[in-house]
Amino acid sequence: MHQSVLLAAEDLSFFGRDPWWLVLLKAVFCFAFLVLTVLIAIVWERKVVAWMQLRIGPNRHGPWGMLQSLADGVKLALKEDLVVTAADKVVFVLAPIVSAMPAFMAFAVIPFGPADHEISIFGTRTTMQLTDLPVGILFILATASIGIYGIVLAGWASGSTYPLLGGLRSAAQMVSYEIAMGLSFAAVFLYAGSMSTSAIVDAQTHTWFAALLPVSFVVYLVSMVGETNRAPFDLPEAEGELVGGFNTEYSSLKFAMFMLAEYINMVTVSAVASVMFLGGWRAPWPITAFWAGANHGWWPMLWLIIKIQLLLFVFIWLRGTLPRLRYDQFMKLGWKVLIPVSLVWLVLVATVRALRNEGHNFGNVVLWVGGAVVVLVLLSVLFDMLRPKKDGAAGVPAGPAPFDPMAGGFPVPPMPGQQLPAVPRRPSRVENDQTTVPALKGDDGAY
Amino acid sequence: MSFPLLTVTTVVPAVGAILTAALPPATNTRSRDRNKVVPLAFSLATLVLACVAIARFQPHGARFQLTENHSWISQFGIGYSVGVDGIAVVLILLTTVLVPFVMLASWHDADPVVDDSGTFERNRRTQGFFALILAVEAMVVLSFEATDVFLFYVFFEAMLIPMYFLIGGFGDRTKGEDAKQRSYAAVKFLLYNLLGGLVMLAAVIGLYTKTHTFDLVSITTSLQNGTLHFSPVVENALFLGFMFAFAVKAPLWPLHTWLPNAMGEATAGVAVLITAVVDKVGTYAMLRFCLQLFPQASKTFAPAILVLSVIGIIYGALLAVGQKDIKRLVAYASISHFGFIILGIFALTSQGQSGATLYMVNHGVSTAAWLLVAGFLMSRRGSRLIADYGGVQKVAPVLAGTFLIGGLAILSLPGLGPFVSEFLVLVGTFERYPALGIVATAGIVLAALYVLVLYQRTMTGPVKPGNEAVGDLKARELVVVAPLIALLLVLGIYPKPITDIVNPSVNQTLSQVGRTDPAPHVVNAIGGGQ
Amino acid sequence: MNAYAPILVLGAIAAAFAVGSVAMAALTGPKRYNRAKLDAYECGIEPTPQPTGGGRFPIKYYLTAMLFIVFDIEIVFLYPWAVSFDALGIFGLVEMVLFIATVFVAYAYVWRRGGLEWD
Amino acid sequence: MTLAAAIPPIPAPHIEYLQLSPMLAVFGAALVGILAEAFVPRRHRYATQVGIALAGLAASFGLILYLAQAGYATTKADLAAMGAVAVDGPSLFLQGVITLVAVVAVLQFAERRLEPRSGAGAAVDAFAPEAAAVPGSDAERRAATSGHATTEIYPLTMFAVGGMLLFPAASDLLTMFVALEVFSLPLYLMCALARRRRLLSQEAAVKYFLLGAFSSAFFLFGLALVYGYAGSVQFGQIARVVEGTATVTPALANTTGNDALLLIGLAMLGVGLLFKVGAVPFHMWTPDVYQGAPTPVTGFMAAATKVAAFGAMLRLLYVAFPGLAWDWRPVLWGVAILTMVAGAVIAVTQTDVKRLLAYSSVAHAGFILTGVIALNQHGIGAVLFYLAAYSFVTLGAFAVVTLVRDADGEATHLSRWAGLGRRSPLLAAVFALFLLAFAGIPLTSGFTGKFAVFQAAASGGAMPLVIVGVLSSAVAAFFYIRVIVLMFFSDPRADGPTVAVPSALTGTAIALGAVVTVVLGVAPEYFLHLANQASLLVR
Amino acid sequence: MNPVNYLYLAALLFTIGAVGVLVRRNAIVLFMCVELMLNACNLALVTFSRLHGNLDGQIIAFFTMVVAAAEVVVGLAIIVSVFRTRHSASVDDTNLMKL
Repeated sequence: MHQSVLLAAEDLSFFGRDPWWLVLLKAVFCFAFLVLTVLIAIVWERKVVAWMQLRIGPNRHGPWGMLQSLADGVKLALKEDLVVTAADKVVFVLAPIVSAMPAFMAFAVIPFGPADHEISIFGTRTTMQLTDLPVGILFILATASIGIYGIVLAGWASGSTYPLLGGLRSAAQMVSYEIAMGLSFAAVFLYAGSMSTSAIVDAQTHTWFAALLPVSFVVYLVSMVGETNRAPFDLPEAEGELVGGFNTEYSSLKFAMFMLAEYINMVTVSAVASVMFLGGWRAPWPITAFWAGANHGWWPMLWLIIKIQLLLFVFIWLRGTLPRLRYDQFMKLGWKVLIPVSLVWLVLVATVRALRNEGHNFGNVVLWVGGAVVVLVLLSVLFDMLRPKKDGAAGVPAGPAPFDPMAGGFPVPPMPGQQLPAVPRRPSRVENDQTTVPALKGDDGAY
Repeated sequence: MSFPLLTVTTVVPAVGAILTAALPPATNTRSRDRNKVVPLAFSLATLVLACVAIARFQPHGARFQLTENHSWISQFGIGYSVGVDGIAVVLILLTTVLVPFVMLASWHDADPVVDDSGTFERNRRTQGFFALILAVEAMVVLSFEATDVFLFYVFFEAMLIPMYFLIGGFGDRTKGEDAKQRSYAAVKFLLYNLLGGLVMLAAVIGLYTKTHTFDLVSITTSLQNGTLHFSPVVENALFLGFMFAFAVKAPLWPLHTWLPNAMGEATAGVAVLITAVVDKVGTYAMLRFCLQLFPQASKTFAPAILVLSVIGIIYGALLAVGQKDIKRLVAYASISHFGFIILGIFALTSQGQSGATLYMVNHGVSTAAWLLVAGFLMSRRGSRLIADYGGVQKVAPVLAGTFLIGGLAILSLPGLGPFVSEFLVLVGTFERYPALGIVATAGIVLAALYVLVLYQRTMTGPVKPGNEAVGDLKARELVVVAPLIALLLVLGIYPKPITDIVNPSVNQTLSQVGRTDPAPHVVNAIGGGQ
Repeated sequence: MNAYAPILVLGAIAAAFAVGSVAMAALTGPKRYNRAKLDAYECGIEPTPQPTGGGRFPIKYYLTAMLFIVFDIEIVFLYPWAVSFDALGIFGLVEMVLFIATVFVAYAYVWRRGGLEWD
Repeated sequence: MTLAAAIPPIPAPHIEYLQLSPMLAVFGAALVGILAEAFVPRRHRYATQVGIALAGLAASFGLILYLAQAGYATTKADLAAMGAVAVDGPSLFLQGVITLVAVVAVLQFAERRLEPRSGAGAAVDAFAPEAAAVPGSDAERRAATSGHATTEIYPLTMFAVGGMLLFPAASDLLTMFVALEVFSLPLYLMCALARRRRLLSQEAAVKYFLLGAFSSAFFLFGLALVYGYAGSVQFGQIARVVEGTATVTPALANTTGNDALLLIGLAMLGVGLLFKVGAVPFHMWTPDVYQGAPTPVTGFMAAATKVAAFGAMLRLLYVAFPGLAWDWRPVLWGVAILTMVAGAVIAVTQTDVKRLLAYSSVAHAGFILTGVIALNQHGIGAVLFYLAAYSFVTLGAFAVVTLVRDADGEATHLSRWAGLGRRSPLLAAVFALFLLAFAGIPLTSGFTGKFAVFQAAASGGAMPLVIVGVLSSAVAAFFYIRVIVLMFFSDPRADGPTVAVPSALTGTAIALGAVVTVVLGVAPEYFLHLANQASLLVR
Repeated sequence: MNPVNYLYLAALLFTIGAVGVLVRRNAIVLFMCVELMLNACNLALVTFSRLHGNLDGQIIAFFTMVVAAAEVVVGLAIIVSVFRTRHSASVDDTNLMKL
C-alpha cells in the first residue's frame, strides 16, 4: 500500500505471513483468552466488591464460588427468550450480535509479545500477536464505535421508552468520551510516529508513555471508564432512572451478549491502555534491571496479562468506591474538562517536540512553553474574575421561569426554584375540623 | 470646435423636461399656469434653435452637416455622432413646430383637480405631462440627428418610456374601465414597439459583428468603396431586423394594431404627438438606415413592402370609413397615410422619396390640425363617438370650418400641403409600379369618403341634443389652429423651399441605393403640378 | 497471507459464537406465552406507545452528535499529522496549531452559548 | 524516538499569503465575529458584529485593489498556494464585485428600522430573534419581546463571502468543491433565519439544503471521475491531459483512454455548477428559496452566488476543458436556450414579487450563459461586466422589496403593490428603474450587459442564441412592464401596504443600486474597459 | 482483486443514493441518501488514487469527509428545526411555498 510505503514508520514485515492453521490457532486463542478473562473478571469483581462492602460474595458454586459466572451463563441460557411486541424484530435480534462481535475483533491487534519471531509453535516461528496493521489503533477505535451501534440499535429497536433513552445516553456518552480518548492517542502517535500497536510498544523501549505523557494517560484512563459505561459513569443502565437502560427489554443469552460485550470492552481498553502507555508486554523497570530475559520467550504475555488484570482491578475498585455521576456532571467532565485539556496538552507536546527536532535545548523549551502556559492560565483566570458574572449569555429573564410540567413535550420535574402547581383537591377532614372547632369553642366561651 | 447646435437642440428640451418635473406642485391658478408656461417656453426655444439649424443648413453642401463626433463606448465602436441632412433637418423642424402646438392644444388636459373648496390636488401631474412631452421631443430630435446606429437605436427605444406614460397616465380622467382600457393601450404600445426594438437589437448586434463600428457614415462609405460587403443572407436578415422595428413604429400593415388603441385612448394632443411626431421616426429610419445600410436588401424586399403599404392604404381607409370613434377614425386614416409614405420611400424614385419626405411633414401638420380641432370638439362634449355629434356647425361655425379645412387637407385637396406630396408619391410609384399606383389612388377616394362622411355626420344636419352647449373655438384654440392651417396652405402652394432642402439628400440616398430615375427630374414635376 | 485476514478469522469466530448463542437461547429457553410479558416494560404502568422508528427525545442528543462529528473530523486530521509529525517540521506544527485554534473558536462559541450544558 | 531520522522530511509547501490575503481577511473577520458572538455581551453584539464585518470586507476590498494595482490582474497573474488558487484578472474582478455586493448586503442585514420595535423597545432586524426556538413557542415569544437578534448572521455572511471569493479563483477541482461548500452551507442556514413567516423560511432552507447537497454530490462524483481520467484535479494538468500534451504515466495510461470518465465527469461537474447558477433544468429551488429566505439574504444570494458561480464556471470551462468545447458547447446551447425561455415564460405567471424576481434571475442566468458559450475573450469580459451590473440591480430590487410592508411583514404579493406609484412615486420609480434594467432597456446597466454578452456570443458564432435571447427578453420585458403598470396605473388599495422609511443603511443600498444601474447604462466605457482588461484567465 | 470493481461499486452506491433522493420523502432519509452519494464519491476517489498510484485521491477523500461532516451538522440543524416545528420530517409536508 502506498500509505505504508510513504509513511515507512513501522516494520510490519513479520505480520500476515503465518500459515492458515497458525492464524486459526491464534484467533481461537484470542477468543478463548477474552472469554476466560471475562469469566474470571466477573467473579473477581463480585468478590472484590463484596469484600469492599464487608460481604462474602459468591461462595456457592465451586470452590470459593469460582464457577459463579459459569452458573450465571447457564442460568441465562435457560431463561425464556422474550421479544416484546413493540420491538423491531430483526434489529432487536441483531443488536446483541452487533455489540458483541466487534468487541472480540478489537483484540486482534493487541501484541502479547515482541514483533519478531520470538516463539515457535509446532516448529513455526511466529510473533505473539494475531496480526498488526499500520492503522492498528484506528482499527480498535473503529470496532469500538461499531459496538456503539449495537447499543443504540438495542435501545431503538426495543420500542420502549427506557431502552430508547438508555441507548441514546450511552451513545452520547460514548461519543463524548471517544473524542477525549482519540485526542489523548494523538499525543502518543506523535511520539511513536506510528499507529501500529507493535510499533507503539516498540517506541516505549526506554520510557513508558505513561511517564512521558502523563496528562494523556490520565485523560485516557478517565475516558476509558466512560467509554465502557462503567461505574461511576454507568448512566445508561442507571437503575434509578432507566431501569436497565438499553438492555431493559432483553433477556436470556441476548442479555448475556451485552454483558459479555461490556466486560470484553473493559478487557480491551485495559489492553489498549497498557499497550499505549504502560509499555505493553514489556516487563516493568526493576525486573528488566536484573533479568534480561524478561522480555523474551513467552514471558511478555505474562506482563501484559498482569497489567490488564491490574487495570481491571481499577475498574472494580472504582465501582466499589465511587457513586454514580449525574448526567450533566458527567457530560460537563467530558466536554469541558477532558477535551480542552487534551487539546492544549497535545499542542504543548507538539510544540516541545517540534522545537526539540529543530535542535533546541530541551530544558529551555520546557521552560518557555511552560511559562507561556502559566501566563495563559493566569490571564484566563484574570478574565474569569473580571468579566461580569451572569451576563446575558443565556438571555433568560432573571428569576426562575414559571414551571411548565410538559416543557419540551415531556413530563418534567420542577427545577430548583420552581414549585409544583397546587393540585386542586377537597380540603381533608382534619382541616374541616380545624375550621369548625373554634366556633364550638366560642360557644363554650359563652357559657 | 464649432458651436454644438444639434446637441443643444436636444439638450434644451431635455433640460426643460427636468426643470419642469422639478417645479413644485401647483397650489393656485398662477402656479398652475407657471407650471405650463415654463415647458412651453422651452419648446419654443427649441423651435428657435431648429430654425437656426435649418438656416445654417446648405442644401447642396456636404452629406451631413452640423456634425459632431465623440466617442462614447469605444469597446463597441459606439460614438455620439450627430449630423443632419435635408430630410432630417426638415423633420426636426416639423417636430419642433408641432410640439408647442400640442402643448397649447392640451393646455388643460393635465390640470390638477380642484375640489369645491378651491384647493388644488397636490401632485405633479401637470408638470409630469409637459415634462414628458418635452422628453419625447428631445429624444425624437436626437434620433433624427443621430448618425450613429447605436445612438439612434438607444433613443428610438428610450422614447417609448415617456410615450408610454403619456398614453397610459393621462387622457380622460375617468377611472375604472376607461383607465383599464388606457393602460391596456399603453402596454400594447410599449410591447409592440419593445418587441420591434428588441428584434432590431439583434440586428444591431449582428451589424456590429460585421462592421465593428456603428458610425453610419463610415459604414456607408466602406459599403460604397467595397471594403465592406454583406453576404445576401446576412444583409437580408439584418434588413428585416431593422425593418421590423421601423414597420412597427411607423405602423405598416399588419403591424399597425397598436396605433388605434393608443390614439383612441390618448388625449388628442398626445395622439398628435404619436402620429405626427413619434411615428415619423419610423418612416425616417427606413429612409435613413434601411436604405443606406442595406441597399441590395432594400431592392430585394421593396416589392413586398410596397404591396404591404398599399394594403395598408386601402385597409386603413376602409376601416376609417367604418369607425364610430373619431380618434380611432383618425388613427386608421393615419395608417392609410403611412402607407403612402412607405410607398413613396420604397418606390425608390426621387419623386417618390422627396414626396414621402414632404408627406411626412404634411401629414404631420394636417393630422395635427384635424385631430386637434376634433380634440377641442370632444373636450367640449366629453365624448368620442361620432354618433353623439350632429349639426355642430350651427352652434360652432369656426370650429366646423377649421375642422373642414383640416379634413380637406387630409384628403389632400389640391392647394393644400398633402396634395403635393401625395401627387409626388403617386408619380414616383407610377414610374415603376403602375399597378400599385392605381390601387393606391383608390386610397384617395376612400379618404374623401371618410373625411366627408365624418364632417357630414358631425357638423351638418340638425343640432343633436347635447350639442347645443358646444361653444366655438376660444382664443387659445384659435392660436393653435390658425398657424397650422396657414402652414398647410403655404406647403400646398409653395413647397419649393422644403423640396430644395430635401431633394439633394434624396438623390444622395438613391445614388447609394444605386437606383436612378427613369423619369425627368423632380422640380419640373412640381412645376407641372402648379 | 494478507495482514487483514486474521482479523476476519477472529471476526468469523466471534460471529459464530454470538449468532450461535443467540440462536441457542431460542431453543434452550422455555416458551410460556403471556401478553403482559411481551409489553414494553415501564415499571408496571401502561407503557406509553412508541411511534415506529423510536419516539422523540431531547434535542440535546442531536447537538451532541453534531459536536462529536466536528471534533471527530478534527481528529481525522490530527492522526496523520501526528504520525508524520517529525517529517513535517515547524510548518506542520504551525498549520495544525492554526487548525486547532480555528476549531477552538467554534468550541468557545458553543461553550459560551450553553451548547455543552446538560441541565 | 529515532523516527525523525527514519523519515525523509516532507518539504513544506509555499503559500503566497499576499495573493490570498483578500480571502484570509474575510475569513479572519468571520472567526473574530464568532469570538465576538461568544464573548461580547448581547447588547453590544450588533454594533460589534456589523463593525467587524464591514471592516473585514473593507480590508479585503482594499487588498484586492492593491493586488490589481500591483499588476496581479495582468502581468503578475499566477497560480498561488501550489496551484490551488488562481490570482488573475477574472478572480480579482469578481472578488471585487463580490466584496462590494457583500458590503451592500451587510448594510441591508444591519437595517433595523423596518421591523416594529420589540416589547423591550429594542430595534430589531429582519432575522429570527432566536433561530433555535420553535416558531410560535413561548421561548420565541420571550426572545422576541426581549429584543434578541441572531447576530450570527454576520459571521455566517463572512464565511459565505470567503467561500465566494475563493470559488471563482479556485484553480483545482478540490479547492473549487471546498469553496462551493464553504459558501453554500452558511447560505442554507441564513435562509432559515427569517423573523416573519419562519415556517416558510425554514422550509426554504430545507429545500435549498437538500437540493444543494444533492447537486454538490454530483459535483463531487464528477470531480472523482475527472480525477480518474486525468490523474490530477489541477485545471492546467487536466487541460493538458485532455489535449494529450501531458506526459502520460503508465499508471494513467489505462484510464486516460477512457473518454466516458471524462465526459460523464464533466457533465456531473456541470450539473453542480448549473444548479448553483439556477439554470434550467436545475432551477426548481430558486423560486421557493428566494421567496422563503429573508429578503436581504435573498438579495445577497441572488447577487453574490451568481457572480461566484459563473466565475467558477468560466474558469472550469475555459481553463480546464477548452479541449472539449465541441462536447460541452452544444449542451450549454440547449441549457441556455431553455433557461432564457423557461425563465421568461414562467415568470409571466408569477403573482409574488420575490418569485417573479427569482424567475427573472433564472432568465438572466440564461443570458449570462450565452456570454459563457461565446468561448472567447470578449465572452469573459462581457460575462464579468454583466455580473457586476446584474448583481447591483438585484440587490437594489430586493432592497426595495423589503420596504413595502404591511401588518405581517413584507407585502410581496403583486396585487398588494397596486398603485404603489401613487403612494410613493420615488420608490416606485426606483423599482421601475431596476425592472427596466432587468428588461434590458437602453441607458440602463442591464442593456449594456445584455449587449455585451450578445455581441460576444454573436462574434463567437452563436447568432441563433442571440436571437432567442432577444426574443425571450422581449417576453421578459412583458412581465416587468406588467409590474410597472400595476404600480403606476392601477388604483392603490385602501388596505394597501405602507412604504417603510428605511434608515441610511438600506437607503444606501438602494441608492447605490440605482446609481450603478444608471452609470453602467450611460457611461459604461470605463467599466467595460476594466472588465476586458481583466478577462485573461491564467492557467 | 481488480480495483475497477470498486469503481462499479462506487457508481452503484452513487446511483442508489441519487435514486433514493429522488423517490424517498423523509427529509432525514433524503439526507442519508446524499451522504451515501458522498461516500460513493470517496470510494471512487480512493480507488482512482490506487489506480494512479498517487495520493491525491485519498487526500481529496479526507476533505470530502470534512465537507460531509459539515453538511451533516448544518443539515441536521435545519431539518431538526423544521421537524420540531411541524412534527414531521416529510418533505411533502413542506408545502407552504405553493402560494
